[in-house]
Amino acid sequence: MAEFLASIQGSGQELLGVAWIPLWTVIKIAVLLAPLMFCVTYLTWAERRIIGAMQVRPGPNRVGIFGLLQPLADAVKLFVKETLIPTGADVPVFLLAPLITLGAALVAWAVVPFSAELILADVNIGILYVLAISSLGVYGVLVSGWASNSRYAFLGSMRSAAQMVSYEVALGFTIIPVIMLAGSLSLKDIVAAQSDMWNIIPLLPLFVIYFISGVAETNRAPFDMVEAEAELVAGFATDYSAMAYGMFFLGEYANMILVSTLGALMFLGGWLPPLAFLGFIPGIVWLIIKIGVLLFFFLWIRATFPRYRYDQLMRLGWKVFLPLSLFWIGVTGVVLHLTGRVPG
Amino acid sequence: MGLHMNLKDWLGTFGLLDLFSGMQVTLRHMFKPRITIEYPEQKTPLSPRFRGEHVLRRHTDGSERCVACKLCEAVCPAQAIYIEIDPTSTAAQRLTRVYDIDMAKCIYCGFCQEACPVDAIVMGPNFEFTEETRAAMIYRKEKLLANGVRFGARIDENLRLNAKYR
Amino acid sequence: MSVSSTEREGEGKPRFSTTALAEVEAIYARYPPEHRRSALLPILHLAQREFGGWLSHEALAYVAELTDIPPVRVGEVATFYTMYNLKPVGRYHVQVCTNISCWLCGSDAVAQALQEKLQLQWGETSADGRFTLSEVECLGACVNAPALQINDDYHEELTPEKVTEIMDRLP
Amino acid sequence: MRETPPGEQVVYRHMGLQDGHLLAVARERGAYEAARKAFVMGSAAVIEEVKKSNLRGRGGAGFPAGMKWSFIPKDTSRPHYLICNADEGEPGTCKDREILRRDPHLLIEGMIIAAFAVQAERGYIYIRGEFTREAEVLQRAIDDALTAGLLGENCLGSGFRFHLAVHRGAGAYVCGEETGLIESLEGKKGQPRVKPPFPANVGLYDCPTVINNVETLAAVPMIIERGGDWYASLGVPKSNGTKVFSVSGHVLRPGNYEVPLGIPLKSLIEDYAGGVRGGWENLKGVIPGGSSTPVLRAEVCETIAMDYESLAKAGSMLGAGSVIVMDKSVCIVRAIARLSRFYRHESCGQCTPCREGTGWLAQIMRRLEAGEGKNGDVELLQDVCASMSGKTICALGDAAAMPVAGAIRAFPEEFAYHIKHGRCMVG
Amino acid sequence: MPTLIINGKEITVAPGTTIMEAARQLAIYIPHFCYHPSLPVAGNCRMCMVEVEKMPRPVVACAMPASEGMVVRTESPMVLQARKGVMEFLLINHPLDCPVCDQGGACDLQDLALKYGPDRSRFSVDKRQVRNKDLGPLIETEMDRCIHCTRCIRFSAEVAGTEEMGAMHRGDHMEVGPWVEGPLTSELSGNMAEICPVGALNDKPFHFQARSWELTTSAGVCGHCAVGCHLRWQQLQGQVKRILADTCPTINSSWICDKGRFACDGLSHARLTVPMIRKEEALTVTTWPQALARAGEILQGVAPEEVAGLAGGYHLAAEDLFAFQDLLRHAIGTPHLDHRLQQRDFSADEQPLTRGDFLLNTRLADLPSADCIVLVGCDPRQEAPILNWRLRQAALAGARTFVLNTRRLQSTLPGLETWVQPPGREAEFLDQVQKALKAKKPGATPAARLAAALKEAKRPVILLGAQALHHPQAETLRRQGVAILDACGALSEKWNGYNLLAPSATAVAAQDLGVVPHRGPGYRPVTPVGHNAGEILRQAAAGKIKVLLLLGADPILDGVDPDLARAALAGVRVIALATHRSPATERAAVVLPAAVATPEQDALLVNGEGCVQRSAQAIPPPGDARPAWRILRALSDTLARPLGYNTLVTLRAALAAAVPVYDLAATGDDAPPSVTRSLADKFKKVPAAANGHGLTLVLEPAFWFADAVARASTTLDKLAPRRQVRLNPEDATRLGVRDGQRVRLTSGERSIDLRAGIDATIPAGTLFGRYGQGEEEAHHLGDVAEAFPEVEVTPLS
Repeated sequence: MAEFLASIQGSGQELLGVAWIPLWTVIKIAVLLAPLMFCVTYLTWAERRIIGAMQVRPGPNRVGIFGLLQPLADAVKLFVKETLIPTGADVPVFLLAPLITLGAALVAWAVVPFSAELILADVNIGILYVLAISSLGVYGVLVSGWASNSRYAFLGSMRSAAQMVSYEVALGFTIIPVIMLAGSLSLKDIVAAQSDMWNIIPLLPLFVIYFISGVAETNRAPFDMVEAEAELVAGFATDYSAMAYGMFFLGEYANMILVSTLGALMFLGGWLPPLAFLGFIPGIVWLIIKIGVLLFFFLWIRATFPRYRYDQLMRLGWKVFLPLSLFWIGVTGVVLHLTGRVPG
Repeated sequence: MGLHMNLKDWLGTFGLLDLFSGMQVTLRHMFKPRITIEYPEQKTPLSPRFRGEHVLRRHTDGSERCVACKLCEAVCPAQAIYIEIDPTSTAAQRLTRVYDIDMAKCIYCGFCQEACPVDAIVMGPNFEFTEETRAAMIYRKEKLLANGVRFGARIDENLRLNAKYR
Repeated sequence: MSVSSTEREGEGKPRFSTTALAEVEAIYARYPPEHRRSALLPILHLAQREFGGWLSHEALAYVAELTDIPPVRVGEVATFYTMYNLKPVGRYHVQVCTNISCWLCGSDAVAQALQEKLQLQWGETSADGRFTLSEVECLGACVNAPALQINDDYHEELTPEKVTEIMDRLP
Repeated sequence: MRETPPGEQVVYRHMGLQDGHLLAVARERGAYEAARKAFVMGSAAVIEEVKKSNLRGRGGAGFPAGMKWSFIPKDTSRPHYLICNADEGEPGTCKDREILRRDPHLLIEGMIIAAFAVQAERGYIYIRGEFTREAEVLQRAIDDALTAGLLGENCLGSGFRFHLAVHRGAGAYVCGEETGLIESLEGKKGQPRVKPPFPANVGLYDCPTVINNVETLAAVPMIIERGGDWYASLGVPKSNGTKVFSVSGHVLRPGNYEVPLGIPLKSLIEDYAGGVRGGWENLKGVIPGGSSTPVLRAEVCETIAMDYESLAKAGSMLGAGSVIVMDKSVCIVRAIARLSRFYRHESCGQCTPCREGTGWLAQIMRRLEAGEGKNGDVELLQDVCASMSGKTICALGDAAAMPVAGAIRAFPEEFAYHIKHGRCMVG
Repeated sequence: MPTLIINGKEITVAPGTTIMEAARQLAIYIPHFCYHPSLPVAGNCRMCMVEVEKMPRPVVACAMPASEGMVVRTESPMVLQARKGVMEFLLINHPLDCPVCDQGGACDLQDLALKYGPDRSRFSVDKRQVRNKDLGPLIETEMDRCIHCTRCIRFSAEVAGTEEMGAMHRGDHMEVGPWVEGPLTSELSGNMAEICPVGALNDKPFHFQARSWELTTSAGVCGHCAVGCHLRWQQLQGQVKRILADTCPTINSSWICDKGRFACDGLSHARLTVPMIRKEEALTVTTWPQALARAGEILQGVAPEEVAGLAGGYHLAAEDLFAFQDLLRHAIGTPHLDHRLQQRDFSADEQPLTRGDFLLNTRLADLPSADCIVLVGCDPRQEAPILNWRLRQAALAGARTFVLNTRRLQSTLPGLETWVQPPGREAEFLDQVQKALKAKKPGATPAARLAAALKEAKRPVILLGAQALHHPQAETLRRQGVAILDACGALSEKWNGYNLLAPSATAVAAQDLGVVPHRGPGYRPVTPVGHNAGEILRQAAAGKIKVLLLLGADPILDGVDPDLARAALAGVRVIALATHRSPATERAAVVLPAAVATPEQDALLVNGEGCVQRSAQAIPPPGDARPAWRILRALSDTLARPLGYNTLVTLRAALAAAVPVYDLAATGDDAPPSVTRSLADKFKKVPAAANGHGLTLVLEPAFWFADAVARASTTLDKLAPRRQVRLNPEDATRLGVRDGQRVRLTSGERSIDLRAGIDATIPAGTLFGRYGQGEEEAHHLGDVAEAFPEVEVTPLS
């Protein structure tokens, strides 16, 4: 694999010289994004089918066999629809907002390793980067709500911002023990650090907090107060239509996959096989399976639980998850100190 | 969350057992057979009392049943029915000259067929009717009588089945 | 019982004879002068006797005119009482009581004997105009049941044989 | 007339007289002497005497005659009228006919006394239309009395003015009802009037009117002659005096028998009417007071006394005293069906319950008799009877309902048998 | 004054009051069918049974008089049980055809069946079937539905007085109906359909027209005669479908006549709906501005005195009449206006008469208490049926009734004494009466008998009718009437027996508002005095009057001399404000379509007793038609002299200011109008008809065709033959005329062909014709100058 990539790189540089570097970057981005976007679109399909199944109904089954062309149809629909811009909206900002959301969701992928070698940009502070970028996503929501010049949208965006900021704190604290265990901010190292034991085992409560915070962070049910069709008529996205709305949509699903991927990397041992003798299966397959399992949980939760009340949501974030995760950081530190396994 | 929580509840909450029992339900349902009826290909059975598109019935000898008593017009809560008495009516045969139902106004409450003393206006089994203009939604007497012929057998059967409850 | 006005147009309007008119005066004399209407029933009896045992529409119209009573009131009275015949009757109006006392004492057999003898059903008049056979309610001769009345005369304690004989004896 | 066992007789006292309808014969036996006595007594005393006698109306209702007379207002300028009800129409009754054709002067004398008592100047005898011959006899008697100065401007030389006339009905049972009779007498349909006002105040020609039955009026001369106390001593308390019973049906000697009130029914049938056809054991039931009274079962007939109170207690009525005896061969359902047909025929049609109810009863009874009855028909009959009785203008509604309701009460098994088997129990 | 308790409420009532009436006073409803407040009690339906404490059986509330201490319960279980029984009996033979029954939805039986009746029938045999009876073109019968309540029978006997309905047979075969079938002779027959509690008798023209619940009902006043009955119009989609009586105790109680009830279809036939002007000899449809401009042009093209105005007799509101005289007098400036087209004797104009001289001073509600009624030239049954009913009430209560007329009346007044006088001899008779009143020994002549009756009477009434008003000696007859009553002392405040029956529904208003040449509104004299109706026509024919403004009037149809009218209309330009097409509108230069005052506009009407009544609009006028006063107001604008009001409110204010009795807000407690007393002057004998072998022609108003709406009604058309003259059977035999045969009538140079009717009420030597039925009628032979023309009758084969 590495050789193959290196050979392409080599021959490319030969052929194009300096121009190759940006081209190669674009190619890498494309190679990463294409399947990602594919996954995002089919995640919507999967969601509808799975939730349908849980509700004892078929789900989309009209477009294509098993409704497999449904995401395509949706995409076409979103593309051909008119992008409405509300009167009084701040047009540039209004149009910028979905781009921010989607952009932030995609940019984080730059540092995500798919295997020991397969990584777009192997940054040694990868996890820090991911946290930083994902924090940016809140701007898209905030800006969209403000730019729409609509009460519903504004309220929705305020809720969303508060929610995302709140849970980001808990999310951040759940990652610290992982870093403490790995002794590195590089995702590659974190995975590597789990070779004998997945982080989920010592850090199970933190995984749970991480996952729930992740659900909240991505505004998914049961924490989808942001959209809240019943009260806020789709919240911050009230005034968005067509592809602009589609971008929020894509961003949300991209974020879901991102959170799942990070979860898999940080707690489930990334591309490592569950048992050593299964090492013959490529690591990427393991990773995809683990991501898939986590995504399934996302959908499963949505199909199961009713929506939280906003004050409950905030209480959970600040009064339960934050102290709990802080407590666990302490526990982790004490354990590491006592066992003498504090990484260099 | 009070201090008097017992251990079992405490474990249940912090062990997320409640959540998992809920998720268990949804998961179980995922593997159950689907109960959806896929409408155009599959259809549900209709009750004999189903209130679909209106029909005007005729007697077996072909004469119109409606005697222009206007009770349906009077009872219609949506005021969707308009009737004019045929001025050539006699005591022996009283007929309508105009019998219009505005299907766009109709709320399918079925009062008209309840009010009808001669079982002339009946709501038939047909629910698959659409028109492209509002004008076409105003059903004239001819259309209603034609419906009566079209769904006559089913309606007779429905009335027979329902007779003992009336 | 009413007829259209055209049906009423007939020739030979009935009129009372002078003796009958005198009798009308005698009838009037029985009642206070301001209540001459009381005479309607007796005058109708008289008219029935005068006009061949029954009261035609013309006869009733005549009575109405004679007594100055609105025709509809005369019509009401004539149709109310059973003894006013609104259809022609035979020379012998045989009226058989079939009410309870007579029935207990065998009026059924008497009636059957009569019907066979006269070849008439209830309410029919024989073709020769001789007999009309009627079923009537109690004649007030219950202790001498069964009874029948032929015109104004009672015949009591009848048996099938006896009625046949009575019929035969009629002139 | 058949031979009558001896007893104190009032209205039938002179029945045996040959040509009793002739004035000469009547005067021979002392007719019009009571009237003469009455003129001497004065009208108030006459009313008092009749009140004392407790003579009750013999037409069916049994209302005390003296009381009725005293209701006539004294202080009115309107003329008063006296009417004799001789419209003997109740099936089973033919007691008055005997008086009318054999002793008309008794009636005329009674009417003179009654008219004098209530100060009536005109009297009418409303005789049923079928009684043509009786009307002729009566008319002749009146003419004779008029010629003899017993009637007219100066009755018996007393200065009292009384004109009497015969008015023939024309075949309507309902004219036996007093207001129906008045209407008929006024030349109208015999439709009974709504009461109040009662005829005592607003009667014939809207004037005060007394209406009495033939038998009641015929008893008056004797009461005046012998005194009210003597009459009251006959019979039993509350039902004083004598009564003519017309016994018809399945008895060996049907006929009119005048006996004191309170006589046991069994005695009336056995001793007077010659007994039930086939013996007392063959008795099925008796209608004690004419067609409109409820039938009595044979067991009841065993002990019942013929007076107003005893019969009322037994759920029936004395009525006009028309005893219709039925032996075991009689189908009660058929008998009642025949009566229902009669009432349907005789309903005047004026008020709703009677007009529609008599027709309906007759239809149901016909159906039952023909064996086409249905379950529930008996209850329906009872309902219809209940809806009729007491709801009509006159008593005809009650009269039509009572025999049906009474028969259902007395012979429920016959009705049940008819419905269940579609035919009669007896044959 | 017994006090009784009904359902716990105590009430004290007059002696003789029934429980039903007491309950009505307490607003407690007791269900009933046969009971009707205006009819005698029958007590036969047995629906109104109530429970009275201490009485063993339920009693009928309608017939049971209230007595002291009665405790009545109208909804106790015993009562409900009894009612349920009665309801079941009523329904067993009543057909279940409510869906096609015109009564359905407004049916007592239906309502009470719902409340008290059983929900299932236990009657399993075939229902009774009754043959339908033919009652003529006004009443539809469905005798199966009859419940024998006898309301129609009692109505016919007591109210209508024609005794046509009865109940034949007895028991459950009883059939209600007439003895002789055919059109009912009563002029009140429509009320039978209205009071029928079920659908047995129904309004025939309304048959199958609509269901009762879809009709919109509005109350108003009838404009067909001078009685002014209160009625209810029931309209559907702008068309009056049916008219019902409204209750007004002082005027019509709860009855209305057949004309008022059945003429309503005339509102939609032969109507003028668009303005028209004459262009090239033909009437052409135009717009309102153009029509008004044309009218203005015509009016301004002549001198004011060359304009004259004639108002009609019917279907005009007081507002219309007021605006009419205002326009003529003030905007145009002419004194020539009148409304009395049928009057021949205008000598009364010289007298200062006032309101009381033109009214029914006794008032309708007090007429029944009169004890001697003298009708002079009046056929109340024809002219004002409800007035006739009031007179009948008096007669039934014992009043003596007399009529002085040129023919016998087919009257419903019991004991009516009739003196038939040859035409023109009425005044002589009244003169004899006056003499007899003064004489010590009156003798035994008819006049003396009448005088004696009048002298005896405490509350005598003289009623002058149409024949007296249109008489060539009208004023003489009127004065004689006044003088006779004066001699009897019957012109006092306590009892005023002088009654003049206004010849039409607007006559009193027209007098009040000065639509006469010699007086302005409020009986104020005006100068100069203009021409009266007869004179206007003569001046028009002579060319001195050049423009004629007609307000609902047609001189050819309504006037006494159609020939003169034709000549007049030929010579002038006519501006016709009219509701219906008529000969006059055919000849008009401008036709302005007007609304019929009632029910097409909010109108004030004044009835014969001078009572000002407001009638609300029930239906919109057809097409472009407008209320006449609005047209007149618009016309005044084109003359540049606008009338001083532009809304109904300001117009009514102007009206009330001019004539105070028209102020609806006023309390109305001013003194009753008084009658002008004048000495009876010497009367002239009317010239006797030339003593040939002709017949004397007498003209009467045509009851069924008196006004435009009635003329246009097809329903009324079925009732009475048009184009008919009536003559005595003897004359008919002498002349060889059969009933219904066509005859030619000749009078001088005029002749006309008509149908002859033989009528025994016509005295020998006279011939009776009618005004107003159509153009070619008997009054074509009339002549204003010659009062009673002699007519030769020749039968045509």
